Amino acid sequence: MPILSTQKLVKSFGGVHAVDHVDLAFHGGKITALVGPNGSGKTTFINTVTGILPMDGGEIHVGGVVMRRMNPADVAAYGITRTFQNARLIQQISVLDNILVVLTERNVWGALFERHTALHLEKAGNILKKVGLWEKRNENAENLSYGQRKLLEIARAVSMRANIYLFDEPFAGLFPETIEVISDILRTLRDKAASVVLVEHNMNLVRELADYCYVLDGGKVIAEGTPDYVLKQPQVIEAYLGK
Amino acid sequence: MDIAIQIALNALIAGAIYSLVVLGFNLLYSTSRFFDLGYGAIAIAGGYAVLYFYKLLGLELWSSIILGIFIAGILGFCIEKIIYRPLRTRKASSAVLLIASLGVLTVIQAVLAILFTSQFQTLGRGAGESRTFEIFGGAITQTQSIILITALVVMTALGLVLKYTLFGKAVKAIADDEEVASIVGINSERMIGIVFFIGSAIGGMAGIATGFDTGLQPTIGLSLLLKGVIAAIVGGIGNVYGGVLGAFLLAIIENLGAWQFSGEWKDAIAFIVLVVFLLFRPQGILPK
Amino acid sequence: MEYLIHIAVLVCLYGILGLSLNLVVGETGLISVAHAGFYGIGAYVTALLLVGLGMNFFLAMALGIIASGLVALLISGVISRLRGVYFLFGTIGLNIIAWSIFLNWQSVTRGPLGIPSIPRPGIWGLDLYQNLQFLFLAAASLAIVYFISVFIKKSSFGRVLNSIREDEEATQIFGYATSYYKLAIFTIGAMLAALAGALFATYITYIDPSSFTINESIFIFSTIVLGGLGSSRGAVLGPLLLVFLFEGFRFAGFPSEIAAQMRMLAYGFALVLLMLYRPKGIWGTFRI
Amino acid sequence: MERVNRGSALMWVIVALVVVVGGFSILGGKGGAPSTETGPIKIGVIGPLTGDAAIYGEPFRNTVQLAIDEINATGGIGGRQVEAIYEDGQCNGKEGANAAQKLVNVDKVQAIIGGVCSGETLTVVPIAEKGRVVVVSPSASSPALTGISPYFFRPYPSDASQGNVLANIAYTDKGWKKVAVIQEQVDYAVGLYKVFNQVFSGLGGKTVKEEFSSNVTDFRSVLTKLKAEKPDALFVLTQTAASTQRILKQMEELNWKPQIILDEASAGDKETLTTYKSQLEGALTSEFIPDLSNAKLQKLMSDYKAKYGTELPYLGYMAPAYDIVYILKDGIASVGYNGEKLATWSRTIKDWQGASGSVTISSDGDRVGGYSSEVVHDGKTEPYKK
Repeated sequence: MPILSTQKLVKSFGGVHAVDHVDLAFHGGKITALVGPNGSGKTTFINTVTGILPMDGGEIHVGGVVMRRMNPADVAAYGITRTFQNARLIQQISVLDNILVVLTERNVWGALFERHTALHLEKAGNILKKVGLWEKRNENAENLSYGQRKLLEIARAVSMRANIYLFDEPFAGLFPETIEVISDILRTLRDKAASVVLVEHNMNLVRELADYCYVLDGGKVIAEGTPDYVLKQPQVIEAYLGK
Repeated sequence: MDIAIQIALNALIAGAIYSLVVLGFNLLYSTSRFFDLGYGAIAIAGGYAVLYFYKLLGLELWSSIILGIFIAGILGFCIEKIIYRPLRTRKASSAVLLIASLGVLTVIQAVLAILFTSQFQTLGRGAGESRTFEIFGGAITQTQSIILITALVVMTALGLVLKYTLFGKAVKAIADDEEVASIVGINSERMIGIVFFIGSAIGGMAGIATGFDTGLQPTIGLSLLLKGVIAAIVGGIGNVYGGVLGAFLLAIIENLGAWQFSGEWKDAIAFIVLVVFLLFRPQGILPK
Repeated sequence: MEYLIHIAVLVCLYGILGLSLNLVVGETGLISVAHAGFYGIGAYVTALLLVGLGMNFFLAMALGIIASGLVALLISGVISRLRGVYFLFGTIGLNIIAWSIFLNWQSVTRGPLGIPSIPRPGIWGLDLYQNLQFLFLAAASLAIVYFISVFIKKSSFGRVLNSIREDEEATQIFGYATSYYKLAIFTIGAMLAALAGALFATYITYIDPSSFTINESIFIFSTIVLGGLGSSRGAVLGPLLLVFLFEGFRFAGFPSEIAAQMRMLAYGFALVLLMLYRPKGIWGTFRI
Repeated sequence: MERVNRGSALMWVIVALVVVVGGFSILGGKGGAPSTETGPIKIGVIGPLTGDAAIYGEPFRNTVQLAIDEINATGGIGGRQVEAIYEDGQCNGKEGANAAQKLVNVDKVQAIIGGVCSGETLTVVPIAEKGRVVVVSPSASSPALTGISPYFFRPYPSDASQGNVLANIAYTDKGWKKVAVIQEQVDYAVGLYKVFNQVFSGLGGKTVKEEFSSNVTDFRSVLTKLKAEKPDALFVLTQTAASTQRILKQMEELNWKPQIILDEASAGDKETLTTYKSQLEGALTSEFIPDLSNAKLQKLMSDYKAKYGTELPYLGYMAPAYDIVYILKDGIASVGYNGEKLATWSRTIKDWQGASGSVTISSDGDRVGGYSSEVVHDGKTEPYKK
């Protein structure tokens, strides 16, 4: 059974269906790629699933249960987390705080009387060392370079206790060595039985990483299967080249 | 039922002045995209300029008014150039601009108080100078009628200019997206300067109208501005006709409240209207 | 010496107000100018309980703080739905409505007559009728509020507030129900402001609505912008500087009519210059 | 979390400088303060030097200074010169308290003249009492000040007297049964309305009241509402003439010409009376009016005009202000410059002759005697005759 699945999910803007009755399923221990040309509805799909945009129809199931409350905070409580195409960091606090903020207590009262512990620091330290940002831990996040920002955002997402990770173009514009670090992280997540969703344009990376692949076009699923299979489908080739 | 008619007329007069305030405010907002609090003080500075030329120097009425409008415009233009433009170039957040404009408001009010004292002053030269018309048992003076007509003329003119002239199209382009506007060859800095001149000049008219109608005090700049902001939000921010609609609606609610309820809650009523709109219809009656 | 003590008490009061407002504005990014309203609720509730029921000072103060907190809790449920500049105008409305209530609910607040002869507290044989001893109380309160402020900043809660300040949506994605956090900090800020209000009422021994106007809120806001948003030390330093500046004008030899306006002029200019050249304020950690 | 930024050392220096400079300016102001035994006699003066009520504050300051200059020109008090320290109370409680704190604690005055309004006076008195400083107000008329402190007295009657006079004439002589009241939300007007309403209703009349806060400029709908009540007369009850002028102008624009009752604050303003001459013709008012034939008052009026170039306004307030300086002079001459002794001495003032007439202070600190009624005729007030 998939951890996350959608049934007839609809999101429209002014009458145009950006996500058009989409049925997708994401399994634990798998990396699932979402591909498609620009404007095919990939990011809108993620925004709808994470509650940033209110959905206009259909259902979302998590662990077999229908998600009822769709505030972003509630969605997070279902174990879903994500990154953004343009990394959204908390700019004017330190790199370390950017990680700590997802490790600590969610409850208002609890948070008020909690200070970060050695355990929190250790966890944050581990992930920062992994992405090579430990030296920068006391810098404000706004002072990081483009690649470092992407790394920090991914480190932050990974630090969440989630079982579904939605990565929106994590590799865009990065150097090969950075791509390697991030790929490693994704594989590690998969090996821990999490469900990893990857929006990506680079087909070589999709082939290398993804176990399964959905192709979206015009808000609809036009093909699904293993990356090698779907990328050979004529309608997929047409979607990328034909228009 | 002449009380209802008089209340309606009262609302019409107050609404006319709010309209002038909101027309200038919306024009500034649509290009500069921030709530310029200093605008309230610039408006009454226009009123004080007329006070100076007309009452203290004894200049002729209409030339004083034109000078007053011009001075308000220039003041707005200079403040934009000296303070807001460098901030915008630096991509300062709208909160920074807001606080800077709060400083502008405070400074201008203080300067006016130093120059003209903080006492209440009216622009009229004496009592009984203005003729009163009777309409269905209600009364309205000549001055008030002129203010009302001015507000409607300015609204129509602004609406037409924005719709049909090249200038209007440029303003609209900047309002939609300043960067795109610069790419298609609009000198947005210059346009914003011109918009600040025109918007502040309209504000100056509002200040002058206030001076002739109820009188001037340096501190009314803030209350004038707040009324303008409420009218703008109620009517739909950035929308020329919406703002005027909001202005009259606000005036009607205030005066109805004073009639049916009690006069001392007028300001509170105005802000309850604001909060209700912010919560339930933040885009206003006529969204842009 | 007594006069220095008087100024020191004022610095303590405004320090408490600055610290509490900084939690809302500087740490959470909610641009609120309703602080004088909560300050006033604390002052009025405390004063009424002291004068009307002869209650113990600390009990009266505690009830004043709770009352202010309850009002904040109820109201922030409504206005925390507003974002950015709309939140600002919502809080302006709040302050004006609170002020209208102080002024118009005359059966309770005595309206413009104010509440005279509020007793000063006396505890443990200390006669707080002496200003020096009152200063101890005020300074101790400031220290407690400073401690609370630092405690909140260093807690996980404080980190979440900072996160909300910069990207509320992202913070929600981390799994935080941000509206509860905003509710909580707005309420805490209001309660601490009420503490300052209780001290103010018993220190001056007289309150009337004129101490709790929107201009007072703007002044408090300015002090923390000067001191630096997001910094507890800045939130004490700003009030210190501005209170000294204000009192300094008393000695600078300006004619009195001008001196009051010079203060306004000075702090207006300070705001503009800060925004132009140092938007972080003196000690700020947060650049709005 | 709170990291020190690089500019902070610099900022510390600035803070230190400000504190030092501030401290110096304060100590500097203090350093010159002589003991109370020698040097000039420093008297504190609190009035509204800024704001709406500054129209009273300015002539008040001028009048006090005039009296002080006269005293100094004739050798001061016991050979010591008199010096006034003016502070701005803005007619508001908080500023009044600040001003009083400074006068009592920094300047160490033993006597304060002021405040002009009841609002500031109410906060000045407790601070002065604590510092054992005597407070004398020329014009604060709130009934709340009656008997407030042994350190307070006023050569001016309480409002209770004014409200009484107006209500009696309105009901009994004029036969008005229903009076509309437009009242500014300030302590003075509230206090006066209370007395007026009490007496007027006691006689069998009825009042309809609308209130407005001092920053209101648009009265049209409130006036429309009162007009619709068809009252026999309208009581314009404000603290400053500015508000009265606004109201009168808008009444004219609404074509409403009722019988008018004015409080003394507006009736004392010549500009209002002359500008709105036709509207105010026959208006009923009541002032605490000094006798114009009094030679001392005539001298004050001509001296004031000679010195400041304008007519002395608000005789009802300014004559007592002038007298206060001389009362204090007599007091200091007989018991020394000491707040406590002056306070005790003040209750012994009886039939003291000054520009405002014969002053007698009762045991609760109020002036004995009261208001007389007047009507407005041709832009001037004249005594009311039935």
